[in-house]
Amino acid sequence: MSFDDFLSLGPLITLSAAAVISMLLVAIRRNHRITYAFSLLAYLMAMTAIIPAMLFIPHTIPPLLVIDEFSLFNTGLILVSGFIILLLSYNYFEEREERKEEYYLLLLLATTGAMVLVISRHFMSLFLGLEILSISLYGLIAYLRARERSDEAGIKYLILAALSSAFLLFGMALVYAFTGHMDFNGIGDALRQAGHLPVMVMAGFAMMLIGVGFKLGIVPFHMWAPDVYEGAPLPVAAFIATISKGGMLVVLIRFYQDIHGNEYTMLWWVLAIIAVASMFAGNWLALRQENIKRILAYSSIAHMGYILVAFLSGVQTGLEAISFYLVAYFITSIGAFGVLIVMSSSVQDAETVEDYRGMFWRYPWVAVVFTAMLLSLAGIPLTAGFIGKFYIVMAGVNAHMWFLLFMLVINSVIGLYYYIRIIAMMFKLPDTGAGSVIKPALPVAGNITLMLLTALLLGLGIYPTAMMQLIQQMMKMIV
Amino acid sequence: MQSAVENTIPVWPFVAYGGIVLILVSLILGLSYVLGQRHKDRATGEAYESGIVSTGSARLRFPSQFYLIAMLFVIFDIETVLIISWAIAYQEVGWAGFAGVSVFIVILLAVLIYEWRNGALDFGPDGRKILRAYKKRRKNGAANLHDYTDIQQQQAVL
Amino acid sequence: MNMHPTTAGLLLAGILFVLGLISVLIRRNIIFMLLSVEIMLNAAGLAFVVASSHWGTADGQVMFMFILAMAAAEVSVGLALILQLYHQLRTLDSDEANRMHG
Amino acid sequence: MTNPWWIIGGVLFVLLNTAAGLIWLERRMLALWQDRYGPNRAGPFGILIVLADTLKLFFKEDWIPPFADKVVFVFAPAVVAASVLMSFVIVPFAPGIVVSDMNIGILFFLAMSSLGVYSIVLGGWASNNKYALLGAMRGASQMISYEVFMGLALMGVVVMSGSFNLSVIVEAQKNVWFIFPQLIGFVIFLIAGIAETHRLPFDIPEAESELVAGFHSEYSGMKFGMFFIGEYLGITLISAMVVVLYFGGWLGPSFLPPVIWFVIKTFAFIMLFILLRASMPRPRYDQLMEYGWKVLFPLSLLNLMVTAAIKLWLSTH
Amino acid sequence: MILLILLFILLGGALLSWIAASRSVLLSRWVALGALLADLVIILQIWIAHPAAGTQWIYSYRTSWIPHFGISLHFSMDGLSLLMLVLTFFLGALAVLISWKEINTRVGFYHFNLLFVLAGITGVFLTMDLFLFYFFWEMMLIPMYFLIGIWGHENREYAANKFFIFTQAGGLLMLLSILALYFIHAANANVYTFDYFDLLHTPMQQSTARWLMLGFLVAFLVKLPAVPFHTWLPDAHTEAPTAGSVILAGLLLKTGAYGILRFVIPLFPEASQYYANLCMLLGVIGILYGGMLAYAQTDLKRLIAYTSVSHMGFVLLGAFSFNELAYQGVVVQMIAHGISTGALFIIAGTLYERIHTRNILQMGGLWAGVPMMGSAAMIFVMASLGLPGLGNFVAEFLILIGSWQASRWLTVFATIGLVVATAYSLRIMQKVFFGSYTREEQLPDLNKRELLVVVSLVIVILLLGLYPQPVLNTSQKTEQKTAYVVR
Repeated sequence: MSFDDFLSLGPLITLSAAAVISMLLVAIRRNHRITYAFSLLAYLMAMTAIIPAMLFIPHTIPPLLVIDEFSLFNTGLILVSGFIILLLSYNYFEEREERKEEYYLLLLLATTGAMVLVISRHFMSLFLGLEILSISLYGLIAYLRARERSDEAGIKYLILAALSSAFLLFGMALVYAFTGHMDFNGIGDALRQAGHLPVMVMAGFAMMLIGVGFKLGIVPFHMWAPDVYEGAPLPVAAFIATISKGGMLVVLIRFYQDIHGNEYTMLWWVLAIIAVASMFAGNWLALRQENIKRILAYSSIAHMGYILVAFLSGVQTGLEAISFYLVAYFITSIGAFGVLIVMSSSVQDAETVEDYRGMFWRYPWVAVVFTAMLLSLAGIPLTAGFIGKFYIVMAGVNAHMWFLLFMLVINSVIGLYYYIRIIAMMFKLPDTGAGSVIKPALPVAGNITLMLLTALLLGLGIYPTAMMQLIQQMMKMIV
Repeated sequence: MQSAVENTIPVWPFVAYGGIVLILVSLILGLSYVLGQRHKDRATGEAYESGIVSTGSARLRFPSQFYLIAMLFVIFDIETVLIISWAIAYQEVGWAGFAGVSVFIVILLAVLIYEWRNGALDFGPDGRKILRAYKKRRKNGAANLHDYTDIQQQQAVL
Repeated sequence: MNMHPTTAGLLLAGILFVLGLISVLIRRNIIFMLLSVEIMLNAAGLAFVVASSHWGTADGQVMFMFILAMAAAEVSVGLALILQLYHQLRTLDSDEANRMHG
Repeated sequence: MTNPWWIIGGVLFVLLNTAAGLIWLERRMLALWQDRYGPNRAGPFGILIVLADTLKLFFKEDWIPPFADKVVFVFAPAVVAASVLMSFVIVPFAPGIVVSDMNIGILFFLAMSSLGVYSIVLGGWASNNKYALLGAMRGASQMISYEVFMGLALMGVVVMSGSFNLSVIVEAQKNVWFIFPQLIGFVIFLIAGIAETHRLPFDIPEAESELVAGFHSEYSGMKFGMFFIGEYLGITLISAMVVVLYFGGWLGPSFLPPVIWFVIKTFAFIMLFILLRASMPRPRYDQLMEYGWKVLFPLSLLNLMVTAAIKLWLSTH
Repeated sequence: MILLILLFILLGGALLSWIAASRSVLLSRWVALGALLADLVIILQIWIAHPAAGTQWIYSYRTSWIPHFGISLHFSMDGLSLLMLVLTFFLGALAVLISWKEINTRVGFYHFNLLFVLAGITGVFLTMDLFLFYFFWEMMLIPMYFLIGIWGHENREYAANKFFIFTQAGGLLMLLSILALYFIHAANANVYTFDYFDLLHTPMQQSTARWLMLGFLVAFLVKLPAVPFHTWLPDAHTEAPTAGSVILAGLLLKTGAYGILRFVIPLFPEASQYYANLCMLLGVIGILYGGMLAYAQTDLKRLIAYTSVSHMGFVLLGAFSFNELAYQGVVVQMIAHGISTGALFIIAGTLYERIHTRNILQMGGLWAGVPMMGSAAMIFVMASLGLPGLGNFVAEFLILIGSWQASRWLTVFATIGLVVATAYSLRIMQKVFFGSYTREEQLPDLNKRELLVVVSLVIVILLLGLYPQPVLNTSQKTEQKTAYVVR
């Protein structure tokens, strides 16, 4: 391992070292504040470590890892998101759990896993990253032991994640058995030589798709999402919705690119069907939910469907659209969960729609932030979500996928309904006294974070050019 | 396929040995079944608990300590597996491999320290904890010395 | 039965995998579900080893080690969660443990 | 090359007789060290007591508790005897005198010794007896814990010799026995070996005074005999392994044939085991576990790293 | 630049009035009113300076926004935009005035939303970049949604949701069409741009053009609303607060008509002709169906809402007649309808403030108590039924003449609509103001503020009816051009 390798892997090494050190820190002295501060520091340092890593791109560490602009961009995205989630976590856990320090340790580990995912170009690193991420998530999801739903959510996630890992692995084994390669390029070349998709590789891809699909929470592997979102602590739910899915998506893109996936129509059709099903199932099921966590879960299923549409376009605009959409979606999701976190009292999560009745009249700023986030999820102008959705539709039109786009439009309209419902609830006049009983904590750090997120959201919605240029530049490298 | 097992030593002695061992064991058990006497008495079918009539189910619930040990084993034994694969090839991978394993082992040791400090490695009754609990009960006035020994015995057995 | 060893190995792995899958689907005890998943994971591992021997590379074997490690970690966390669940519900029936709906 | 059938037969014959003979030997030696007679009625020095015991066990009632899990109950003792016997497959008694000289010898040994834990857990669980279950749990945790250290300690030897093959390991000790460079490894292995065979003083799973024979409380007749034989075979195995790994196996001055050297060394260690029984008090369960995890585990890791570092340094200079 | 200022005055006023509300509610109202009056003054000055719109584009402003996509901030104003803006600011100012007493909760936020909607509408009328157009199109929805959803009547949420989802669905289809146009143009000219003028003469296959045109058309028909897409309108109008109804009927519906004139026909002339008969048929159906439904209503606001459907049917009919006369009629109809229907909603609102019901069966004989209100209502009802001398007459007359050249049968049926209009209009007067007075209490007549609002409306509608020439002059160029495109 050369010096270049070290610098290139700087963010990853920093964060994983921080996980070990924070573990020792907990062993030496159990103090919430110290661990929290240390984790913040770790994220900041990892973010700084991206700068020297930029000197060497594109840099490949054979055979497992590749650090190019795409992966660095996503590394940065993951780190920033993790940082924001961390900022939102402190107050949430302060009152809730007697042993809160391990949360940060697990969060660091999970982030590390996602970072491994985005730089991997080999089944082995993919698998390692995925499992680091998953196993930390099991702990994170069930972290609030006292809460009755948390262990159920944890076990559900665990069994299903393990099941999907098994599928993923078996699929990988089949692909490996046929091609003799585990690195993406090697597989791509081998398939190219074969000239078509043999049955075994097809089966392998199908099984891998189950594993990947589970992590992304797309139909028909989405069943875990609402339960897990509901049972998990709010910051963890935010993590699952964003970083966990984002990491997997990035590796999926890389894989698809490297094996020239768009040359195989069969794959395209399968993914297209999944995309449509995800959009419909997500939006349709969200309509009847009363729990905002579940609504967000279903909405994230639908959003993955939207992203798949861009993914399927197979044009460069599509990849740009995904990147932009991911950024917008990360900001929005974390923001939405951030509102939930801020609005939760020290003992109870503010999770039912009813909890938000008349919120605008009591906590106008938070309500405005939440409105902005929901509108961004719905893709209404002035928000980043609008530009993101626009980008996706653009990619779709570019690729002439009229049917998929039509589905997307229909679903956007269905989706509107449940976002609007929450907004309407917030703006209801508080005529009945028997509304919410939750006394929100409204921590200062959380509020500031939310403000920043909103500013970012509107900024991207009004002036997206800088971000687009960055993404476009980055995509020149990968395609 | 470049395995050494296939072309150097024959497998059949191993199989034969295993077969004979199995036959032997089953023979011994079978013989004793055939030869052993049978009788039926009043207390023949009862569990032996030092002469006291047993009460309650024998399926006891155990302290999570045992579970912890199992986990420690599972984790560290798997680590051992990884170390083993390095140990056989340490010559080939040289100092780089050594550095890698060192990092690995340092992480392992960090985990050990963490477990240690969190009391995962304290298997017996914790004297201080018992004392604290005892004092608390004394203060509440509900305790007497008998309770204290109870707790101690309970923990000492496991 | 004159089968190529690789095919036979993959077939065996496949059978194990399917057995595990069926077992996950029909079992109602969470511990058994976990066990079945482990069987599936090991089936995948076996497939890797078979593939590895077919190509004469060590990749598959390395992968198997990782699978082992991951399975171990998964079981440790899983059992801990199951203990926790049992503590709350006094049952390991997965239907009982399905309290969230929607 | 000797005919493998002779080796197989010879090994089994010798082992079974040794195990039986050890029962007598131990009782005599204990008596010696404790200033009493020991068995001295049947045959010269009471040596026929072995035969008498065996016959007795065969004719004892083959009792299976009605409340037990019957299949598992019968299965458990078979596991212990079979797994220990299988372990001897890889032990090189002399050049060429080995049932199967496989190149993963050490791994096979570790695998077989891990199997031993099943017999205890299954036996204790199937007995459906509180003492048995307690014993089984203790035994399981003790054995699996020491399994880890044992494996790690062995890695020192592997690093020294560069092979898992036991014959190669013995040959690698031509110049210097591994006891000298691997003293720490040896100590850890020995302690772990005793714990693995739950032999006194680490007989915590059966601890007569607390648990009334622990996991085999409910066992009688030949099924009990199997556990019994398993224990003595275990002693023999650990002694043989110690000799192979650290004391140069069959190596020795050429005035005696290699097999004889091997047997002499092994018996020396068997005597050590018996001496330990005679002289050491039993530690508490928690002491044993804490000692293992807090002392032996870091020590074994350290030993491995230092060994590897020195070997690497030597090979590059 | 002046165009940007128009927008910024509204946006700044929106923020300011929200902030001001924390000081004083009255200040907030004045800020909002001030912003609108300022805009009104500016736009009137522009009108005076360019009465006949000699050059086709009075003002134009263009700067790059998202160069990556070829999106620019491109605003242009021609006669049509100018007229629409005059109407916007005029009705906007009246809307602020009319909600002076009606809105007492969250006044700051109310005015913020009000001005924001107006900003969105202004943007829609000005922008010449299709992306930007979509942007503003969507932007005006949210505040409108709040206006209905927060300050509306009993069933406000249902109405607000329905409004929002209908318009959004249409909008998204339009987005698809916009993007398709964008890519087709890019494929032809190898330039990625959303600019209206660049896209104007994009050559494409007829079948493609028809699909794309439908995408636009649906969005505008929903807004207009034409008959199969009209169901959101009665709910939204009925439940909205008075000012909301005024803006909805007076302005939001006009964006649909404006979209058809500005985008659908110039961008897809052939496709428009292909669908012209269908659209005109929809227009006639709207005229008759809306009128008939209006007659059947008992809720006053709902009744007025259905008259809108009827009146907008004329717009649709005229827009697809493809001749200058009809277009002039359409423009006048847009303004006249904005004024007259807005006024009717205002009267309905003031009535509701007094007797707290919208059910016309519970009214009757109000003339005696509130003669001024009655006479005002009389004027606007007459306007609505198309009495000569009032704005609507001019409009409908022009449209019918124009459409006669295009399709005689449809024109005949549309004329029947005028009869229906007479029926429902008279029914309003009959049920509300005539008959016997059944109430105990004495009702107060219009106060000064309301009088100011009503009188200004009366003046405008009279002017429009008696001397529509300035309006016709101003928009003539645009109309000629649109008509020319199709020929």
